[in-house]
Amino acid sequence: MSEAVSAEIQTTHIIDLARTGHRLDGRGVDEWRPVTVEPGFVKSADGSAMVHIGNTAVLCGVKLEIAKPYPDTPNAGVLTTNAELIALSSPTFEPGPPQPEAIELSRVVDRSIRAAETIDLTKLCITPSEKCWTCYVDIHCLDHSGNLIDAAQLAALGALTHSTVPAKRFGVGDRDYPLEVSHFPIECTFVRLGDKIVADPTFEEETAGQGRLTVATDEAGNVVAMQKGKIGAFSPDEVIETIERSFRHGDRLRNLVRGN
Amino acid sequence: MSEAVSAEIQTTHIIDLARTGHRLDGRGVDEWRPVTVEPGFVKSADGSAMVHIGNTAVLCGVKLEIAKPYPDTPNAGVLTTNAELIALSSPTFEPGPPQPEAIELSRVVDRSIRAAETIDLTKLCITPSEKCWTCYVDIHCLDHSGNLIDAAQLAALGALTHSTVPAKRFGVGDRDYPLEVSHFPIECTFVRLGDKIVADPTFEEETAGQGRLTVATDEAGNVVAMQKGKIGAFSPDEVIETIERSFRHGDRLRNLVRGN
Amino acid sequence: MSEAVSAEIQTTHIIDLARTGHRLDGRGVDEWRPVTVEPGFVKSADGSAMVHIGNTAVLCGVKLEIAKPYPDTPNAGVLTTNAELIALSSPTFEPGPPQPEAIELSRVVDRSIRAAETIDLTKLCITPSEKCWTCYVDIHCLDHSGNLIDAAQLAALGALTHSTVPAKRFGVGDRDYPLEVSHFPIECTFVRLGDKIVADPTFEEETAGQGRLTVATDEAGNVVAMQKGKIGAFSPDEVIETIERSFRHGDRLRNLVRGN
Amino acid sequence: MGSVGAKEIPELLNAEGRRIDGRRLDELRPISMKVGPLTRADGSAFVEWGENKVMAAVYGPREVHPRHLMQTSKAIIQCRYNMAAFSVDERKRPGQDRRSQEISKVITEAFESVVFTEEFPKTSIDIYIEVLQANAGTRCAGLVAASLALADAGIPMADLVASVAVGKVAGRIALDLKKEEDNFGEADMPLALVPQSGRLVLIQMEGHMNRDEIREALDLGTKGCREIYERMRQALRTRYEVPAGAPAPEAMA
Amino acid sequence: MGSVGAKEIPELLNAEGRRIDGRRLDELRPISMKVGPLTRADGSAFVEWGENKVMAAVYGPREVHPRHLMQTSKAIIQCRYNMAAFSVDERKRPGQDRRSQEISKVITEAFESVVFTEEFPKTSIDIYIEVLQANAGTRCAGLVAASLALADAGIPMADLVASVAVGKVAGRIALDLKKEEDNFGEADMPLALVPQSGRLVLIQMEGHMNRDEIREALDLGTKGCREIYERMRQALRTRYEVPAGAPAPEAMA
Amino acid sequence: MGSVGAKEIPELLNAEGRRIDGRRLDELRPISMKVGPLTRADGSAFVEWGENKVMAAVYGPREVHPRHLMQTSKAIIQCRYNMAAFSVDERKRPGQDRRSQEISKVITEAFESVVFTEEFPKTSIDIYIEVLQANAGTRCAGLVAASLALADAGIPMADLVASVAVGKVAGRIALDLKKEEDNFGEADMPLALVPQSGRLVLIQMEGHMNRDEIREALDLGTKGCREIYERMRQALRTRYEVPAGAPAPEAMA
Repeated sequence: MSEAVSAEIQTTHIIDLARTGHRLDGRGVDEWRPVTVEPGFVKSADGSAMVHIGNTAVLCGVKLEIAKPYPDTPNAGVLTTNAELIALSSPTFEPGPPQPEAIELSRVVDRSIRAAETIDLTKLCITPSEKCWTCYVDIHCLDHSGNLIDAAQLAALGALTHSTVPAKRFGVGDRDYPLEVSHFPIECTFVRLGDKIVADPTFEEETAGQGRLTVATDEAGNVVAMQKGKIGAFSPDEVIETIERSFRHGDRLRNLVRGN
Repeated sequence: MSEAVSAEIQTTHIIDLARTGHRLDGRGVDEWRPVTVEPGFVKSADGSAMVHIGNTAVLCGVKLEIAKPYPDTPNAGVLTTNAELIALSSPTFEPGPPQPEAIELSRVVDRSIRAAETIDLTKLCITPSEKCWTCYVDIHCLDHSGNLIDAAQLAALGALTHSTVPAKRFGVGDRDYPLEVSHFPIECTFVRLGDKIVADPTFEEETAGQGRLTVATDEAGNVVAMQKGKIGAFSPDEVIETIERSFRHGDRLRNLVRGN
Repeated sequence: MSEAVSAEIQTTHIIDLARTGHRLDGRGVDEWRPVTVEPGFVKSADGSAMVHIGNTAVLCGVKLEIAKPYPDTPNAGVLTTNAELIALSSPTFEPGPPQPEAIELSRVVDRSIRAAETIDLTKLCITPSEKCWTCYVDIHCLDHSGNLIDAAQLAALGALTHSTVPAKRFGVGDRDYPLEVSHFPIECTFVRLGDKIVADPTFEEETAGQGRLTVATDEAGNVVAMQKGKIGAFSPDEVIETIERSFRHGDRLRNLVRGN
Repeated sequence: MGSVGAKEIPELLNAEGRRIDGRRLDELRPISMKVGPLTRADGSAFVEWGENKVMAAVYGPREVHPRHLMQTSKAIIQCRYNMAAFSVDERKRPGQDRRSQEISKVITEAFESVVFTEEFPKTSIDIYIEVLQANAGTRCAGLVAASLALADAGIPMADLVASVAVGKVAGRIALDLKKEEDNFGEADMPLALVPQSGRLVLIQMEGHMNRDEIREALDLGTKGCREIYERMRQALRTRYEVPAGAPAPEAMA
Repeated sequence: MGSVGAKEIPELLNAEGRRIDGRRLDELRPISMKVGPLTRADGSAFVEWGENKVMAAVYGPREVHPRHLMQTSKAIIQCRYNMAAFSVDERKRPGQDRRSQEISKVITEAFESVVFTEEFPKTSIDIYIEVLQANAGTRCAGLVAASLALADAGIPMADLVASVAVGKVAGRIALDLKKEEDNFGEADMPLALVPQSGRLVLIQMEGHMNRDEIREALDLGTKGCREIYERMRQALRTRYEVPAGAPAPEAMA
Repeated sequence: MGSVGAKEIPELLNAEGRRIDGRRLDELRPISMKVGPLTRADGSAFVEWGENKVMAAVYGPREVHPRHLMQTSKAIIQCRYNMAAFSVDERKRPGQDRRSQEISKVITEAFESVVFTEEFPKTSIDIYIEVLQANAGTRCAGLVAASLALADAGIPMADLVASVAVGKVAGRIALDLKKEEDNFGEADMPLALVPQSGRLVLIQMEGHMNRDEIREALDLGTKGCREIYERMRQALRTRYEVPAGAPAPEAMA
């Protein structure tokens, strides 16, 4: 049986299951796999977090360095998000320059953090027009077993939440101090399987999926970012329903990141 | 009938026609397709021109930005020409880094403008060794129906002729002012079809052509640039004859650009 | 007979020969091909040397330019080694970005020169934290008939040994003066052919080889760099023996470079 | 949104509820569409929308390049959204940046959701979108132009895709943001609708909107898409001089 | 070595012959190995060694990509050693630099010397090594992790490859240098050993050592590799819960 | 030409009509040609011309790489002109810049006009030109070296291609410009001639020349090419020790 044929059979099976409200791994339609957030995983970073969602594993490291502010934002620091879908994490990835999937991942994570004003960039300014902090958020996917976006976003937020500004090390302050995190956006991703929209999809469910929708919500009841991906479509009512589910999951995951 | 065979039949037909002084579209050997120059097509540019030669369409936009002069020319600004043979314009182009054809195009256009001293670069100096204007000439080919070089060069000259130096916008002057254009070189391209050398070749004629010759002439009776391209050869007498024809066409096209 | 089969037959033949202490070109196991070093080959360089080892030909050119010291070494200049395995030199090379083989070559040459402290980089500092010399060592392989590493390293050392610091030309001194070379590391490369380890391998011997070992020694009796390459293995005793042989060859080649 | 360090914020909504260019909150910018302006492409369209100028061309179904992307069961769609260097205030370096690559991806996926790709296995349908002049909403203008170019190329699809952005400006939900509204507003949400099914094939959003605002924005955006859709049908009619009201979308193939 | 311009050199060896972290000259840093932490890979291992954290994964034998690298008589091995941007003090730009490419090459050649590649013609065995946190000796840690991942993937090989660096610190030959020793020591020599044959499949060296020192370093390095080898076998036993002392390396396939 | 900001212009022509290096206006720089200096290439040549040093090598006809460039009816010619980093006053970054790519293109087309490519369908004839030391006229020196290398490789062609640049210096038409003449002269026109047919297969020009000057330049350049051609035939004779005057160009295959 060819790989394509077996994939198609699995897709049909997954969608059939979903019709009856079931999933391959026994979860309910709105149920997540176990989520863990392990801050401080990497000592060489100024902040880091290893996140597992089921088997999916994503490591994020934050590094702060001194740079010159951009001319059009002289009073602000810089936030840069980069995601690497390294070939180690999945048989489907190849070494080389970032592919569209990796670019979308980093941009969707970046968008939630930026739109929610997670970090007040003006606080990363040291001397206007002269010196500021550049905050690099590097996302390293280690095991791609589905729902990379949410794992990556959680890892990024986790790493930022536990980051230190190395002011003393760079000679611009008496002591290193914690990076101030103002808002805690949480991204939740869903895929359509037939007429059901399931949360936290596995790799197999993403492959079978007929449209993907990601919603980032903040702690104040705002939607701060959305991204529809993959082949497929959603009605406005489905979008609304998905947003409501994102608010619910968001609260729980936010507590996990903040260590509450 | 394979594509290669049909192309070969067309080539033979075009060359046979040329022997009797005829062309596929009914033009004479030295006759151009209709030429239009539409300046100011793009508002976001500091200067622009859309040029049509028959169905061939090329858009050029000029942008001026402030930079530092090169160390070896401290009293001069910088002129940079770039041509994109975007995949939108022809089934034969592919997305990706510029291919040799695009590089030759931009260099041949650039050479005519530079050699003719179209723009006096010393007038683009603001503060010697400190600040100057960089003038970007970006050529965007939209429909490649033959003779891109002449269309691109005309678009570049047209855009420069109608450009504004944004001195006020960049805070280095009280007002924006017109870019001064000192000379008006015009490039004319020909291809050999058997023993005939035809002006303003179509895409099909370029494919059938046995050598291409481009001659840039200025308003003072000088040849300022030449480029032979493609497989084929020209005798010195043919070069001389082609130059004479370029002077004639050049005068007419120059008036078109200058709006005379 | 396919190319692969004929290569395999040659490999077997070379290894069989080696067993009896013989080589295809009649040399002994520890014997080198004729070596010549021609300094000053390229006038446009600040130093250069053409090296032949048998048919293998490598040209190295040194250029010195003024730059800013790296922040972490404010009192030192910069040494940069680059090797191009240009497609001209071998049917097996292709145009394009440097391949692993070229990168290894340049790094192994660089390592010997850097580890031996051939050039005292602090003497390339002009004004601490402000101005220093960057010394570019560019290696251009012209004929790859085996043992490129040793030819390249010899060419690099030869070019450095006969280089001029263009202080007057760059306006940072009254006169140009010779670049000071403090140490003279020599790299010697061997390949395993069965139970024999032969010096100065030809291209065919490298292809047949079962492991390659390069040892750089200096004039004071130190090993300063080593690199094992290709498929194959060496026992510690073989490494020791190879080092001894490298010391012997090193002395002879060092005199050649220094013109003694 | 999040325009750190921006100096002067213009008044985006006046006392009469009019926007910076005099539009009402639910009003589109002027739009004109021309189908078939290019001769080398299999299909093409040029859209002027507010101060946007966008050209789209379609080639195919044709041989897949590079070969290894070929799919045996259907056509692949390759969309490349690109901005001309001179299309924006500050010159953009030629070539695909990360933003362009993301937009190319979501537009590709939008069209993969409507084109009958299984009719052309082992081929590629290549869509090129060139933004010649940009003023917010270029991805929507590009989607509209590409939709028309696909129809012009005779590519069979379930429906034309219509697109518009909706956002939040001075605390109010507004249709079809222009540049100042995009820069200084509170949220931007580009949408692409398949009008016959009422489903969205492109949704992106950035900024701050609460539940009610999102709901209102989805309503307004859907309505805007339907308005655009009518203009698109009109443009195709003009091109092919088909009697008004006639062509069922299925017949476009 | 050759750290031009370095300011303060720490005391690398104290009067009692103890190193900066209290180790003796012939002592390894603490090391832990976990086999099989990843689920998508065919084989994987995670190694923490001193302050290094290195993950390795193996995929294959599988189809060769790009195709033109395929060899008809054997499998090719493609190893990619990579450092995460945050793995070092000063952020490393993502992507392969020249150092990474050289290390990838020598590690590839080390494994090509032990894997029975002729058993899988026309395929590729892909090894990915990701350095997540670096503190000198990452290529050795990567080799060890990759060796375990190859065994975990069931790739047949002549033996496990063990690896450690040896160097010269404050005039003495020392095993398994940590960062300060690497930066301020006099020589560094990474080695990889095939324990059963006693041969080295990776040798690199930089610095200054005379004949006697080299000899001592090779002895100490070989001994260190054998110590690592025992830990590796233990880690594989733990993973597969095979009774201690059992598995001949040939049986690993 | 157009050397904006240049400081001191040297006297390019003295009262006696002698040029900066003592040459007359119609005089070539010293030139020497060596055929076959390289052993790995199928054909090679080394040309020293004034202060230029240029090496050329030819490989093929051989398999086409990358495959998709293969043509079923003829050989393709792939020429790569490259300057060594140290070949010019200011170090040139390694790799192909736009100038090198353009020169590679026009040289390729020059040779495609004379090589009997239809005799070797589905193959590639690869020409590599390396400029080791540059002093104006490198593309002409490269063409000459490549021509000799093609002959050395036994590639059948209609004729050897000869090449020289002609220009305008201090108001006069001059043959074979050297660097100062190129930098401070009024025009430069590299030409490549097929001597037997009297036709030009490469023409480029930049600067200012009126009708009469162009005519004079074409005459002088053609004459110069013929002089080079004789030297090329001599170099091939020396290589193959064929009696003088013998080899018809068709027999070169």
